[in-house]
Amino acid sequence: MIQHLHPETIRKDFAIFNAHPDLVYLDSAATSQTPIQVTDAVLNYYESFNANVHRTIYSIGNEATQAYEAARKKIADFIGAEDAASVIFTKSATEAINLVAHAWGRKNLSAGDEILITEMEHHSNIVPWQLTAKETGGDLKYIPISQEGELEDWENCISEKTKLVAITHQSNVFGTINPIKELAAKAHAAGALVLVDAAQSVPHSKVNVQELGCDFFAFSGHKMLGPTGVGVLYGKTDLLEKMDPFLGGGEMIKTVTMETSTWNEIPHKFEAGTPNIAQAIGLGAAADYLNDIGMENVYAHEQELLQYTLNALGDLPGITIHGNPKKRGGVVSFNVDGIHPHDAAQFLDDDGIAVRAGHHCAQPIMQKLGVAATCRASAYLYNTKSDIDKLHDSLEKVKSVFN
Amino acid sequence: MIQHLHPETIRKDFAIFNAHPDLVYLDSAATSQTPIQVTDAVLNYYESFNANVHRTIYSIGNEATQAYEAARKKIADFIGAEDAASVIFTKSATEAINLVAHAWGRKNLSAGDEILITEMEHHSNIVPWQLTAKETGGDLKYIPISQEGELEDWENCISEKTKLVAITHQSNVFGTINPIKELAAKAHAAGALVLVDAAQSVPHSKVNVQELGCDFFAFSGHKMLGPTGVGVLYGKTDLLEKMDPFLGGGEMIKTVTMETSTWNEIPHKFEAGTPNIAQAIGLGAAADYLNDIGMENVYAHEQELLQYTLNALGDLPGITIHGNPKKRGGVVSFNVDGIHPHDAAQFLDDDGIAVRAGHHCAQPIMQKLGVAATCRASAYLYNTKSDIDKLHDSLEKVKSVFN
Amino acid sequence: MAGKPGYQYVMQDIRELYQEVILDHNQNPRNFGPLESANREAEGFNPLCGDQLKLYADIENDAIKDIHFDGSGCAIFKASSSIMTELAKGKSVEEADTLFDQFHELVTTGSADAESLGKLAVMAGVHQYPARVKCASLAWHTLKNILDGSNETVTTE
Amino acid sequence: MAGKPGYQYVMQDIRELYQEVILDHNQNPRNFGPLESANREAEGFNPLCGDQLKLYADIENDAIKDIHFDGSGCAIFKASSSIMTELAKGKSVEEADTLFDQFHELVTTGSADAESLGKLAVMAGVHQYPARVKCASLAWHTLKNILDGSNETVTTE
Ligand SMILES: Cc1ncc(COP(=O)(O)O)c(C=O)c1O
Ligand SMILES: Cc1ncc(COP(=O)(O)O)c(C=O)c1O
Ligand code: FES
Ligand code: FES
Repeated sequence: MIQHLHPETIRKDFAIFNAHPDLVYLDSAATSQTPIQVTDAVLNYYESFNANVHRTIYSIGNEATQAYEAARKKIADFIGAEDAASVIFTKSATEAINLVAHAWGRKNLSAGDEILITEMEHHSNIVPWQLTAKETGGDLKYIPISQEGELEDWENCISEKTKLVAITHQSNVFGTINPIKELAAKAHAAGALVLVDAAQSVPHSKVNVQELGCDFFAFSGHKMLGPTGVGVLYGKTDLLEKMDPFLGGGEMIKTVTMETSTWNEIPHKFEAGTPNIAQAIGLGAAADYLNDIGMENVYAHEQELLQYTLNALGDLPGITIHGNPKKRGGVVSFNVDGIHPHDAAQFLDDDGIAVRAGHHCAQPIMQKLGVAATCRASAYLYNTKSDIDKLHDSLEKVKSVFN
Repeated sequence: MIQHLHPETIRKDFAIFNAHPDLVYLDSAATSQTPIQVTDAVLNYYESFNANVHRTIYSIGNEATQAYEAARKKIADFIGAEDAASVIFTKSATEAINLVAHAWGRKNLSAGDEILITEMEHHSNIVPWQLTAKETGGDLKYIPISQEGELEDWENCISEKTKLVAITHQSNVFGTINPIKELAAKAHAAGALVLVDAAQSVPHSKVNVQELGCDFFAFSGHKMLGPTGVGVLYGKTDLLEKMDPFLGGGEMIKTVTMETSTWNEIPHKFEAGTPNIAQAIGLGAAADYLNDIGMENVYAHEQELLQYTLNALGDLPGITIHGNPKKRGGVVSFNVDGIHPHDAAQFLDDDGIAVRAGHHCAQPIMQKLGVAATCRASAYLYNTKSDIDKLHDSLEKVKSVFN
Repeated sequence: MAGKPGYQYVMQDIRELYQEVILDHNQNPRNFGPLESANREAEGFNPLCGDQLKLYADIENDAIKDIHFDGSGCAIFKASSSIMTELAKGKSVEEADTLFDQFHELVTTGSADAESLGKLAVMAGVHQYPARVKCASLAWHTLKNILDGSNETVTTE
Repeated sequence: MAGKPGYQYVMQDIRELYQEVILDHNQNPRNFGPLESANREAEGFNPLCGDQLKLYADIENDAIKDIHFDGSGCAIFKASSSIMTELAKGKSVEEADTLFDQFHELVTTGSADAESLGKLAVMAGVHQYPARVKCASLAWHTLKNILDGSNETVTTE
């Protein structure tokens, strides 16, 4: 049963709203706020069992190892992965995608092979493939998007030449939720692998990597109530097992001689060096927190706020909302006619409202829309309708200043 | 003026000694404990200005950006770097070394070129070069070490063929402090670059990258009282400017079109994706903390403990101490005759003493010593002579159990 | 922001940043659009927002006879560019160099010799908004390039 | 550890791990060294510590006629290997399989059917020390490989 969230109660878990009671934070698509349950989990590591993992005999080292591996299990469960070993901790979604581009892409792609991405990707899912294409002689192709912010004619973009489809689950500009399941089926039929950039979907909806049928799945901790400095790459175990490592160092080896080395089992093969222990543990706590609230409830709450936002901004003359995808998350990009987004955002800030102004690391979309930048308001479980009312009122004020 | 440290006072800053009053922590070479000044700085980010950096108009975003860039400046000052832009935040020392192996090594090395490392390297400074040598066709050579744990005949290992010398500043097994300055001068004369693995030196002594004359310099936050999940690569600015990027994504670009991208200035060119904001800020606080105490004092304190440890263990029959380098930090590796290091460490743990047992990610040293593993006791500013006394007494007990 | 974080934004008042003069120059930029008689040109680019600038100058005998700007960007950018052209026009290269230094000090430190500032004074508020310093600086750094005879595109990072 | 962290090490007593029997097997390992009559061999490796094991077995008509181990490692490893050879010797392959299952349950859950455990019971303490489970398991997993007729080196990760 979907239940109503109580953002007012939820806000009490977030110290930032104590420090800044009037803060209207509408930039969760960039980074989310952090509940005390997460900072407590992080603190608890430093205060009670601060030790390196995996190679310690002593008690606090065992605790650290157990807590770190328990976090891996929590994340595996959170995304519906069967095997905890298929979850690799990285420093960010960006690193997760680059890991695949290096450890899989550079070994498995060659001239004539196609990497298929979309026009709505974040730079983190564009630049690694531009670099990979250049190194391997492969071709980078784009699924076009419509003015509504939806994929266009993607079925016909997949061919026998396609070796990898790398696509965002949810657009950070339009909020579009892409049809990953259908796309993965079609890609697999053509013999291609599928990487999903889930940086914007995992925090805001219930996901299941097995149902989606993807091969790789990347996301960040800091956008889902977790700490900065931790991300996740999920990969199918047989793929990960076949792949060569990415970074070399401690943890990822089985044996090292002066001449050569052999690799550890997954996931450790891909976690060279001392891992981000405290951050992984914090991310596990974030998953716990979100589970307690229920991802269906988070999604429903954001859908409600989304409609409310679209109505509120639609009421204001001279506001252009970009895109109108049928299935979308709680992200709204807009411009105020005749007012540069950075000026608008500056005035909103003066009213305590944090929205993002810029290209949102998605310059190809900006080029498509013919703007240098937009404003973007993105909601999360701690936002209320009153936040949106304040956005509405403040935008009215901005317009009056510039007219 | 060198002053005496007061470890008893210092310990009050470390919550772990409150949680475990009897903990004798002698594994700081693996990871150090974390003072409240550092966890407070991290918490302060999450509680007061939790926001993404570099692209925000709003106030808490500006604060986050300023705090993050202030941390960079603190680290630059801490290692004597002239320009904050020469400091790149990575996730670990391991990633820092791999960054150079990819972004510099794979572009600048070719068949016949030599990478020179030493037999006392940590796996993090071996495996990346094995992989780079394999990719480029270059040769990996080793400076041999003596039974004392010192470099042997290094002058004659550097030749016209040498393109890079990658060497640890301080051995994590023997404690050996290597003659980087002399070695860098000789390497530069031969036209080679010098990378210093400073994971064990930066936490324990005053370093100055300009005096050392190195080109690259890598270390980790978690070994110098900082958070996990953050490391540093220092590089000479002109080198960094000439290098291609490593990871692709947000932050590191200037422009992105569907066809191609241009790169941001350093250091951002090498910091793709949302950075480890809270961890970098925490590392800045760790540098502040160490500065307040004075690195000369930290070094002097550890030298005193080192002598005390060597005497204490030397007093016990049937203990083999590995290596005897003339210049060394506070790290002592040993075996108890007839007792496996993991058994010894298990009994020490039972007395509340945390030492490391294992190969210390330095298997080539183990092969040289002809042992599978050793015990290692490593000290830091919070350790006392009483800690060493307890180690001594507990080792005596262990010996009696097994005899 | 209400309940502003204390870091260093103590005296923020957004109308210090968006003074009437600035709003006016934003609406009615002076010396806007290409300049036919230009004998020097330079470009500027702000990678943080993607905004671009083109400067056209007619410099003869070390004097700036005329100067225009073109491009799109925020109000701070437009106003700063517009005011810059007004101030630079008719000045000698040396005088313009001095203006640049004054501007630079003003936006980085927030203080400068008040007497000599004249019209520039309206830019003082920018200093309180580190994220906007680049908006205000772009035109001035591009001017500097023209004065120095450099052809590189200015990027404000 | 004094003031032990509460995580799950509540009842730790190191003498539960290092019982007299274990210290004895460590000092005087049974069935130690190569076995001339062996018709099956298998290797084990613990990457956490680098310790290695070699098992030799003489298996005829589905019965383990003789079994030896060789290698070096910690006391837990040596004792567990030594006790394993004692228990497996003379058993049928099926019986040895059952022993393996009992051992496996014992060290992962800490509990097993006490009656049928016999000598194995001394390994119960290992369960409290997750970092040492691999030491105790190596010989058993390598035995399992021999029973299954597999040639791969066992690694305990
Ligand atoms: C000498 C040396 N180099 C490199 C490293 C790797 O550091 P990290 O694991 O933090 O990447 C270590 C620490 O384990 C070390 O001791
Ligand atoms: C769709 C999408 N992909 C990838 C990323 C990159 O995430 P990170 O910066 O945490 O690596 C982001 C966030 O900025 C994003 O919105
Ligand atoms: S926002 Fe682009 S120049 Fe101001
Ligand atoms: S420590 Fe190697 S097997 Fe026990």
